[in-house]
Order: sequence, then structure tokens, then C-alpha cells
Amino acid sequence: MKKRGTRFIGLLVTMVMLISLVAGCGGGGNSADKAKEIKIGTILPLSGSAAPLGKIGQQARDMAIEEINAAGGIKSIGGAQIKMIYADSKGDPATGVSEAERLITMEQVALLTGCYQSGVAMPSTEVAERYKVPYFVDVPSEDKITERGFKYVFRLAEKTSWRNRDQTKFITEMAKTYGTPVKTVGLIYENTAWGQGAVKAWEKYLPEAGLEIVMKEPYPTNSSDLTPVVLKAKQLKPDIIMMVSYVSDAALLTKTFAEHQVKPLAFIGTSGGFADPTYYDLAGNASEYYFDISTWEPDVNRPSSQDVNNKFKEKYGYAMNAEAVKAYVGMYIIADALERAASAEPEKIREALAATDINQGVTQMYAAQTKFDETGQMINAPIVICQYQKVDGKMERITVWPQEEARVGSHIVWPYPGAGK
Amino acid sequence: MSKILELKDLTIKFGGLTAVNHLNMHLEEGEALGLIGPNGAGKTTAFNLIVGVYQPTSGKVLFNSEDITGLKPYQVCHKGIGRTFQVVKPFGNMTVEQNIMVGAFAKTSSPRGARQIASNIMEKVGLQAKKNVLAHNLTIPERKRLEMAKALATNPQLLLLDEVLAGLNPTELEEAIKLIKSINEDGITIMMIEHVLQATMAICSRIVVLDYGRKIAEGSPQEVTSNPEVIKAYLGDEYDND
Amino acid sequence: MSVVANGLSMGAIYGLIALGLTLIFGIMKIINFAQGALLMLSMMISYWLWKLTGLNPLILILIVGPIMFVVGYLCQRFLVRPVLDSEKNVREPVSVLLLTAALAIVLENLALMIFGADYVMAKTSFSEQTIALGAVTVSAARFYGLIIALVVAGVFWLFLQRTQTGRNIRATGQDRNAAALMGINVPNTFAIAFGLGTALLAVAAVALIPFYYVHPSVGQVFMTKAFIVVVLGGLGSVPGAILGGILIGLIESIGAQYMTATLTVVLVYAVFLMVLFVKPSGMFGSRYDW
Amino acid sequence: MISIKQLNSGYGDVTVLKDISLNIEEGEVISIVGANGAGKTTLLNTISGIITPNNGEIWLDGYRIDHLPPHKITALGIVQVPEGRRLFPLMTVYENLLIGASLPRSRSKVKENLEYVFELLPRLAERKDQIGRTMSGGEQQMVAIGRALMAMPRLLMLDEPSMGLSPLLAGTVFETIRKISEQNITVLLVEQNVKKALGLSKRGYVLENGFITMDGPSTELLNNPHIKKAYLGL
Amino acid sequence: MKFDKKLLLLIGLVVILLLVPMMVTRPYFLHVIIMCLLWAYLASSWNIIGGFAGQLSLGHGIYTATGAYVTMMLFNTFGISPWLGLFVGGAAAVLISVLIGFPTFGLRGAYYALATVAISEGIVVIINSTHELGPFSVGGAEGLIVKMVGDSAAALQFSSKIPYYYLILFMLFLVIAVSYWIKTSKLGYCLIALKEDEDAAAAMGINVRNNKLIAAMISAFMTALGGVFYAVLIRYLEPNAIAGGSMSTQMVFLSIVGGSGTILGPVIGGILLSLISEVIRFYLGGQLMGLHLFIYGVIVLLVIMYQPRGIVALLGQIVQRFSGPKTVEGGVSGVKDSGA
Repeated sequence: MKKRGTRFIGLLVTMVMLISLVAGCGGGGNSADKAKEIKIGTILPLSGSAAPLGKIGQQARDMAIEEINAAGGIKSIGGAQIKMIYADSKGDPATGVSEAERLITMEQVALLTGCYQSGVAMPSTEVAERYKVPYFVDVPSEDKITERGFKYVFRLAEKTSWRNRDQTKFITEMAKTYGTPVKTVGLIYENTAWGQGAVKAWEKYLPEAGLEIVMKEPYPTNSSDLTPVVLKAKQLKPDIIMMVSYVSDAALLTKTFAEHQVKPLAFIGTSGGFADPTYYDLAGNASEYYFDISTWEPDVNRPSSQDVNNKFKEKYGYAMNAEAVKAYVGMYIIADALERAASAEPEKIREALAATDINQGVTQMYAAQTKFDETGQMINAPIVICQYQKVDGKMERITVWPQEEARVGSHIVWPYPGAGK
Repeated sequence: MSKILELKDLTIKFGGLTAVNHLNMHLEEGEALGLIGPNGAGKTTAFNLIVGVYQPTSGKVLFNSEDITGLKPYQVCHKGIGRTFQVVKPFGNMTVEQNIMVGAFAKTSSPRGARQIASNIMEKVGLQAKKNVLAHNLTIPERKRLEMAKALATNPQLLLLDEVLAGLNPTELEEAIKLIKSINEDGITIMMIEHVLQATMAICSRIVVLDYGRKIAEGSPQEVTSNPEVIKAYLGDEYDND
Repeated sequence: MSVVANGLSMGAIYGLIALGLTLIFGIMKIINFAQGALLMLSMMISYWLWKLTGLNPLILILIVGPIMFVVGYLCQRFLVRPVLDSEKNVREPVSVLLLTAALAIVLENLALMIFGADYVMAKTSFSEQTIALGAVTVSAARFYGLIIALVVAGVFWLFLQRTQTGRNIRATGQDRNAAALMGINVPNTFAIAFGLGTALLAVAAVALIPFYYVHPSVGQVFMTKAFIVVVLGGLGSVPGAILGGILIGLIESIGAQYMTATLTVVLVYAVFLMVLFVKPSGMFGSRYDW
Repeated sequence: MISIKQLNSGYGDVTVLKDISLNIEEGEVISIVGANGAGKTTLLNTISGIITPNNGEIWLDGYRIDHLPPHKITALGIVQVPEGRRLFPLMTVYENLLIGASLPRSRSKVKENLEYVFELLPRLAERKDQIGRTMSGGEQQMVAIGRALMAMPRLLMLDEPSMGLSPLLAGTVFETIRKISEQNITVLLVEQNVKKALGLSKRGYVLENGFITMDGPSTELLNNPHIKKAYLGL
Repeated sequence: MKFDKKLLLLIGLVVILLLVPMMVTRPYFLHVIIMCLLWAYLASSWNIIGGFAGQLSLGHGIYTATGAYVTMMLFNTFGISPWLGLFVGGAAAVLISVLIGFPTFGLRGAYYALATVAISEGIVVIINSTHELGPFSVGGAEGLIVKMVGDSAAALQFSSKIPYYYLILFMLFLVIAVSYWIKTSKLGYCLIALKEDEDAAAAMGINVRNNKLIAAMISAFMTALGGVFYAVLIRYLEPNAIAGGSMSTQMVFLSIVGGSGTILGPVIGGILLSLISEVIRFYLGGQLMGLHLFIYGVIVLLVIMYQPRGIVALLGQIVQRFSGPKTVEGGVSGVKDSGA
């Protein structure tokens, strides 16, 4: 009995020590240079399976912030410098929430941004809403993020369903242009929030366009083998195969389709894995003539696009991807809002963000006009379709659609060579 | 007196080996019976058949005229049969008192009641001084006592003792014999497997001898020890050479 | 038919991964949760060696195998053994199980720190070739994988049956005290078994890298499957591991033709549970093993 | 050859053997008799190194061998045939025998040793490819002894070799042991069959409750009234 | 006198714990403390079956998920307050524990562990693929969003962290009380006995399977409550996060590192380890990828290697050293009743 008492003291002392440890170390950092510094909290998956995507997002943001700061910071706040504070979500919702709490209450950031995964964005935006701190969602595309009536959430990315809408549009247009009637579609998607969201949208748009879904095949993420799925597609022979995959599965699917000589009219990816810079490394020549949907491409025919991408390449050794562009452009939109808010107060920033209307400058590389509707959703977030083609024997991702944003001198290869045989 | 336990034609085969072979025997209420035989004769297997660890290939076990064949060990325990293990199985990380309380919970659900029962039993078997010692710190004779105490705590009508006397020195042996006798005098029927013949004879009024799973002799200690077949089984072919 | 061919080739690789697991379990009665992480490590090392030297992956086996043997040997010697010793009298050494799970976390994150999180794949000369066997097309890499798996499993089985070291390993698994009394150095045999179980992963890794990507969490992809294979085949049984692997490969492959690929995962678990409840010793395990 | 001094040994915190001292001369047959639980097996396991003694010393030819791991002790020529045979149940007779020959010393002489074992125990030659666990108790005992012989012991320790065997088979086992002892192999025999054991050995020790309570020439022990009463049922 | 001291200490501890929200004003810290207490709570709930009864369940994520999903589906669809829903969620978890327990408790050791892994992984896949269940929206892989109603005690939604703190603190006291009750009651004796030796326990009249089932049911119910708390705190259920392997293994790690089978071990393990991991992530999260998890793994490794009985045993030794020989009494080994 006595022992139990003493043990309680031990426990107590340790607990108090540890609590004060956290409290002590956390509180120390945020006193100096406050006037000249605006903190932006960024939540990214810096560990776990999505870590590489978090990393490229971080680099794009760093590059933008360096530029903004070098150009004199936020002039309306006396040239205040922007300071990025990165937090690791591990891709886990609960960690995302706890990091949002920390960034807002401890670091007292003026604004939150980031996330990558919709699964983390959903609960962490809710935290921001509760604290009335603006949350600039640059990449996550889950429809619901801006459909919850939140006031402090702004999204730069397109909604997931928009991509599927435009994919459908693309298919019908191609069918007409090239005289290849399309009747059936096969859907292959990872069994995640993203995949299931895409299917919902497809099920809405594809039948509307008179297309029949003959195959609906979810598979577990990071599969060890996707041959069974491919063989099923081979048997059902849909005219078009549409896919939602992260990079590992995207590459596996592509290679396996080639192995088994599956040849529909077209393979269409839905960004993600198909847009990953390592996709081609993994999939090799099998990726030729695959279509992918995207919001930005290095060759996209938009102002500033080439310059920024070249700069990024020089700095980090590889090209940007659409997510990186959104992250990069997002920083400029935030800077613009800060400039107009002339304050680091969250409420002022929110108002400024809501009033955003940019139609010049570096954001052109993403969209001609940047403007948010009353739900905080970017209006007319851009969508392009590109195709893997060989140029001078080297595989490239070529923007082919819509016409006006396509790479100059490019052409579409439709249908997939050998289709229908 | 009535038959408290009856084994009818009990047989069990493991693969090709018939460990207990058409065993017929019974116990009178209140008696103390010894089960002897060479190593591997099937004594412990017979115990395991009675308490339900094994299901017999054929045959029946009757306890108070009720067929208990096929019951699970815990059910057999609740019917009123307690047993000890040849290789003692104390709950090593529990104290002596807690070990005995586990048995006592077979008859009561209140910790207080169980503690009371445990206390009585510790007194009976002489383990009060070790009440708070963890079982794995006990000496061998103490473990044997604990083993009996645990079985007693379940308040059995019939107690099966599997070599509880092995490895005791003469003084300890005498005390243990006294203890078993007094348990028997308390009205608990006893069936014991034992190698120490002199002890078996001191306690038991009747002895059954097993060899190769079969009963080869039965009777008073004197009858059994003078039975030539028993001597042969026990002492090997020495008998022939003598 | 393609479905079956694919099930076979993938299943053989599962079997190869499970082989090490079953060996370690069979000998030491330890479930090694770090098996997946060690596979990842093997794949990383194989990939980088391939990348730096451009050697044929098959030759890599001769280099990576010994490296992984040493890794496994050291793991057992300096991590597992001390814990095992301190739990000598515990029937089910739970701490060791957790130790291996913690080791998996450490290894995965170590790899993340050293190699980064990128997905990589070795594109060898045969990576994109296919082999046509009648109407059936199989990718060359997978076909070689199947061959390697079967050959290695066969060689390994012969090793266990015919060599003194192999027999010593089996004997130690069946009765470690009796083995010690026969002059077998039991701790050393444990370490060798752990080393071999790990070295087998190197073979699986080399077979995998031409057609499967490598990244720090790749071990998790195969981990649970390896467990299932091991139990299906019978813990501790070499032929069981290979046949169990092939069975899983076939279930996945054939099952996916009748249901979604996601549900085949559930099917695999269901089959696993059924075997576990009906015959816990697995298809080839002996009840004397456990 | 072997000398044990003031040995205390046991499992965990429990001391089973208390202050054991004994000597074994080269070429002798010694038996250790005692009731179940007296500590006989513990004594063999301590000599074999399976159990590390709490204190005390074990010497072999002037080398201290307590605290050596079991495989090193076996390598020095002390080989135990464990209680209950303990064959490798999933291996054939032949494989079991080969395991016995896993020491470097005996590996080079596998052939001769196999010949010797098969000559001594012809039954094993017939049953070469049978799986251990499918054999009868007597055959298993033969395999266990043969397996130990493959390790070329200088000291062979047998733990209850007649346990569970019919008198006829037990007789065969004892006869085998006698033959082995004629090969200049020292034998340490632990038995419950006191009469048989003492009949075979020259000297014996009586182990009771962890202590050696008596020792002396076998004939003397056999005639000792205490032994007669306690162990021979007379 | 001694008793007074102990009582005083206990009261002091409770008062300090009750005052924490006054001392810790930053919501982030409070949030971290809440998460630590939640982990302590979950580890303690696991401990009832995993520690006391020694059944290594690696699939307890099923129960957090069941509690959270059932309660929140009832709330989202019918507006049933989580206060009522939690009983339904708990009951559902109990039902599942029985369904799992019946076939699996015949299995021993490693097989049982593997069976729980397979069952829970299978269930994660099923949740991921289920969008609707009768009138309820499950959300599949997209997860279940808890309907927002603003500050409402009935819906357990607060904008302040303080109510959550008191709620989880109460739950932690509850699980400690339940653990204490189990440990000192017939059930506890039976569980520890069957953990030590199933055969001996059965011979003493213990129905091994039923006792395991009861422990599993209590453990499942308590774990499900933890899931409900997670749901109202995070307000978003992502199948992999609430039901997946990391949820399941985390409970086991915390409990064993703390000292499984004791009452306070899992509490201490849960608080200390999640605090440490939070601190590591706080300092190192944004730096070298994987470093913080690496360090976390190393800590767990070291504890398992050098303090296999858990931190609680270590604390016990330290306390004993400081408080001198007076605690060594009656030959009872110091570690025996650690945390009892």
C-alpha cells in the first residue's frame, strides 16, 4: 500500500516534468522579430508513404517565399518577411488536427496552408474554422472540402469531380473528332477516398454523355500485383480504361497492361500517380500514349510557366508537377492577399482572400484569372489533358488538350495504337 | 458406503499406443486408494481421463453415479473432483495466498470469502508463513504443498494426487503423509499416484496396480506387494534372476 | 490461363518471402515482424547495387544474400538473443515479437532517412520483355522470379535435408535441449537460422526489383501476406511456405476475376481464418511443431 | 576424470541440488539412484551445461567446465542421453544419428561410428529410414543411445534409460549399456530401477531431496536396509 | 497516519489533474495532453485482455472503429446524442468481441495474434469499401464526417478543449477503476491464473474460454468508448486511422512498454510514450524525414531490451531506492505488485 503511494509521486513528478518540458520549449521561440515577420503554417506529409509529395510541395513553397521575400516582402506591412513553418502530418488525420492546433495556438500563424491529402485537410480545416484562421487549401481536391459552409477555407485546386467531368468531355470530343465511337468505359481505381470520390463523379458524368460503365474495379493501394485486374479488363474489353492510382500502382498497371497486350481506344489516368515524375521511370516505354488529366504541365501554353519551371529545375534538379505549381502559385496568392489586407490579422486576411481577383503576374502559369466563389472554391480552376509521347526517342508528357493550352506543334495520338485488334 | 467414482472399460489410444486399456475400477466414498505402476504405465493418463483433459476412445467415467465422461476439466472440477499435477503448476507470478484463492473462487465469488478459505487451507497445509511469497520462489516441497492446497481450495469430494510425495526427505514425507491422512479423515476421498511405496501403504487401504495401461492387480497393500506379477512389473526381470 | 500463370509466379514470390519467416518461426518459435522491413532493406540494397554497378540482378543474389545474412545474424545476436535469454522461462515470448515490430519501425525510418521516400525500380534488360508460352504471356521478370523462387526453395530444402548444418537447424527447431546435448551450438544455430531467413529475403528482393518498385514502406505490402502464407502452409514447413504462397497467389489471381480486387483481399483473410480454425497447424505443418 | 565439488544448482530461485560432491574415474560405471524429484536429472543437466550452477565447481581432467555452454561440454566428450529419449521427432533414424555426429571431432569418423552403432544396435540398421516419432519406446531409446554414441563420448550419461520400457526391453537396454562400458566409455547411469542400475555399476550414489545421502560400492548399497526399504519395496 | 499520507497524496494528484486546464492555457498543449490521456486510456483498455488475460490482440482497432462509427452514424442519421449512442457503439463492440472470441480463443499465443491481425485488416478493407449501410452513410474510404452542430454538450461538440480534457480524464479514472476492480475480483484472479497456466487454471474450475470472453468483452467496450471519444474530438473518421494497424499496434506498444498486466503500467506507458513521440515530432518533425519515428522506434527497442517488465517496474525500482528499505517487506519481491 505504501508503495503504491510513492509510486504515484513518481508518476506525478515525471508527468509534471514532461508537461513543463513541452510547455517550456514550445513557448520560447516566438518573441523576437515579430513586427517584420508573418508566419504561415504549412501542414504536409513529411513522413510516411506520401513523403516525397510533401517534399516537392515544400520545395515549391520555399522557392516562392524566397522570391517574395527577396522582392521586399509584404510592402503594405513594412516589408514584412514571410516565414514558413512546416509541420508533419504523417498523412494521419489526427496528427494533422494536432498540428493545426499547434500552428494556430502555439506558433500563432496568420494563416494555414497545405495538406496534400484530402483526408488530412478535412479535419484540419475544421480546426482552422473553429479558430477563425484562414486555411488556404492548395492541393487537396475532395469536393466536400469547400462544401461544408466554412468561411475560412479557400481552395485553389479544382474539385475532384471537375476532372472527371472534363475527362468525359474529352472522350466525347475525341470520339467525334476521330470517328471512333466510344460506348463502354472501364474504371480501375484505388479503394481510397480519392478513388471512391472519382467513381461517384464518373457515375454521374459518363452516363450523362451516353457512355456505359462496364467495369468498376477497386483495388487496394500499394498492391503487390495488379495482374488479376488487368486480366479482367482484357476480358471485358471496355473501349476506354480510366484509372485513379498513386504512382506505384499506376506504374504497375501500365506495365501489366503492356505485358498482357490490353489495347482499348485510350488509357486515361486521373493525375496523381500518372503525373508523378517517377511514373515514367517506373513504367518505362509502356506508358507511351497514355493520357492523363492535369492542371499544369511544364509545356503548357501559359505565360511564365516555362520560366518558373526552369528556375525550379535548376534549383532542385527536377521539374515541377501540378501540385508543386499549385503550392508555388498559392504562395503568391497568399502574398497578394496579405498585401491587400495590410495586416497579419486572420480576419483581415480572410476578407482579402475572399476578394481575390488576380489576372496577371506569375499566377498566370496556373490560371488566367484567380477568383474564389462564396464557398471559397477557386472558380474555373484549370484542367488540361496530356499524353505520353516520344519526342526524338525520349518519352515526354505533352499537353494536348484543350487546343489553346496545348503544346505548340503537338498532336493527339488517338486511338491507342493497335486498339480493337 | 457408496461408489463415488467408477471407471468403466476406460480406453484411450494415442496413435498406435494404447495408454489406458479397458480399465475397470472404482472408489468407495471416503477411502484412500493408491494407483501404482512403473513409469509409463498410464497412471497420469488415467487421471487426465477422469478430469476431462483427454476424451476416452471408449468407456465411461461415473462420479456419484453420474456420467461425467466428456465434461471439460473446469466442469469436472465443479462437480467436486480436485487434482494435482505431477509436474507442479503453480501460478508463478502470484503469491501463495493468491494461488490458493484462485481455487477458492470455484466456490465463492467474493474475494473476501476466497481469502478466508485460502487462510484456512494455508493453515491446514502449513503455508501461512509463506502467504505473501511469489509461488516461483517456493522450494520443491513447498510447491507440492501449494499444489495440494490449490486443489483443496476448490472444495473437492474427491482429490486426485499425482506424485505429491516425490522428492521429499523422510521428515517432510512423514508430515506430508500426516497431512494427506488428515485430509482423508476430513471426509475427502483420495486417489493417489505414488512411487514411494511405503507412503502409499501408510495412507491407502487399497491399491490398484497398472502396467501397460492395464490393471494387473488390486487389493490391500499386503496383497499387492506380494503379487508376483506386480513384483515383476515393478522390479523388471530382476525377479527372474533372483 | 494467364490468370493461373500469374497466380503461380506471384505466389512463388510470396512463398519465397514466407520461407524466411517460416524458418525463423520453425526454429526459434518467434514471429518476426521485422521480416517486411528486412525485405525492404534487401530491395534497397539490391536496387542501389544494381544502380551503381549495373550488374545482372541474378549475380546480385551472390552479393546481397551474404550481406543480408550478416544483417540477420547480427540482429539475432545483438537484439533478439538478449531478450530471448531474459525471457527464457516464458512460454510465449511476447517481448521478442514486439522487439521485431519496433525493429521494423526503426529500419523503415532509417531507410527513409538514407534513401528518401522515392519509388524506384530496376529496369534491367529483361524488365520489359514478355515470354509467350502458347497462348499465355508472362513478363520475363516474373517468369525469372518464378524460376528463382522454385530453384532457391528447392536448393534450400535440400540444404536442410542433406547438409549437416541444415540438419542441425532442423534438430534445433524440433528439440533445442536435445540438440544442445548433441553438441549443437544452439545460440549460434539460432543466429544462422535468422541469418538464412534474412538472406532468403535477399533472393526475393532480387527477384522483385526488376518488376516491382522499391520504397521504404514496401515491406508492409508483403508482410501480412507472408504471415498468412506461413500459417496456411504450416508454421515451420518449407514446402508449405512455397505451396501456401502459390495458393494465395492463385486465390488472388482467380478470385479477382469474380469479384473486385479489394474483396479478394478479404477473401484471402477469410481463407486464412478458416484454415486457422479448422487446422491451425496448416496444410503441411505437423502438430508436433507447435 | 570428473570431479564435482560443493555443487549447488537449480531452476530460477529454487535450489534443487545442495552441496553435491562426487568423483567419477575413467572407465567406471556409476549409478545415481533416488526418487522422483530428488534432483537426478538436475544433476545431469548441470553437468551437461543446460543448467548453470549457482555455485560449486565441476572439473574434467583438470579443466573447470561449469559455466561452459552445453555444446562445448559435449565437444569435450560428455554426452547425455536425456530422459524420455528426446529424439528429433520429425527426422529419420539415420538423420538422428547424423545429428549426433555434428561435432567436428566426430564428423570425420561418421562412417566408422555408424558401423559401430549398427553393429551394437542392429535394429537401427533395419529401421534406418523410419521417422523418429513413429517408433516404439524401446526403439526410440536405442536411437537415443546410438545418437549419443555418434558423438564419440568419453563419458556417457544416461537418464532413466529403462523408463516406460517392458522388462524385456529394459533388459536389452541394460545389456547394451554394459557392452558400451566395455568399450572404455565411462558411464553415468541415473535410474529408478535401482536393482538393475546397481547391479550394472561398480559404485553408486544415493540422491535424496537434493543431497547425496549415501555412496559406496553397489553391492554395499544393495544390501543397505534403508535402500531396501525405500527403493526396492522389500 | 500512513493511510492519511496516502490519501492526501491521492487527493493532491486528483486536484492537480483537475487543475491542469487552468495551468495549461494554450489549447495545443491541452490537445497534446488530451491525446496522451486518450492513448493511456486505450492502452489500459487493451491491457484488460492483453495484459491481465495475456491474450495478445493485435486487432483492437476494430473496437475503436466500431464504437466511433456506430455512435457517429446514429448521430449523423438520427441525431441520437453520442451520450446514448456510445452505449450502442459499446454494445456493438462487445458483440464483435464475442464473435471474434468464440473461434479464436481456442488458439494459443502467436496464432491468436495472427488471427486478430487478419480479422482487423479484413474489417478495415470492408469499412473502406462500404458507403452505405441501411439508412446510414458510412462514407467508405472517404471517411465519415461528424455532423457539426456547434457548441453542444448533448452532441459532445465544444469549441474549447477543456470539456474534452475533463471527459477523457474521467474516462481514464473509469478505466483505472475498472482495472482495479478486475484485478482484485474473482475475474482478475482467474485471468492471471489462466495467463500463467491454462491447464492448471482449468483443473481449478476456471472456465478458461468464458473468462477470456468476459475480459475481451470488457476490453472491447472500454476500447469502443475510446473510439467514441476520438470521434467527437477529431470529428472525422478515416478508416485506416481509426481501425488500421497503427491504431491497433500502438495500444499494444504503449501497454507493454509501460508494463502490461499492471494497473498503472499502461497509463504511464501511454502518457510517457505519446508525450515523448509528440516532443520528438515537435522538434524534429519538419527535418530529416523519418527521424522522429526512428528515434521513437529506438526508444521502444531499448525499453523492450533493457526493461522488459515495462517502465512501471523501472519506476518501482527507482521509488524503492529513494524510499529506502522500508518498502521491502515480508520477502515480497519489489516488482511483484508494481502498479497494483
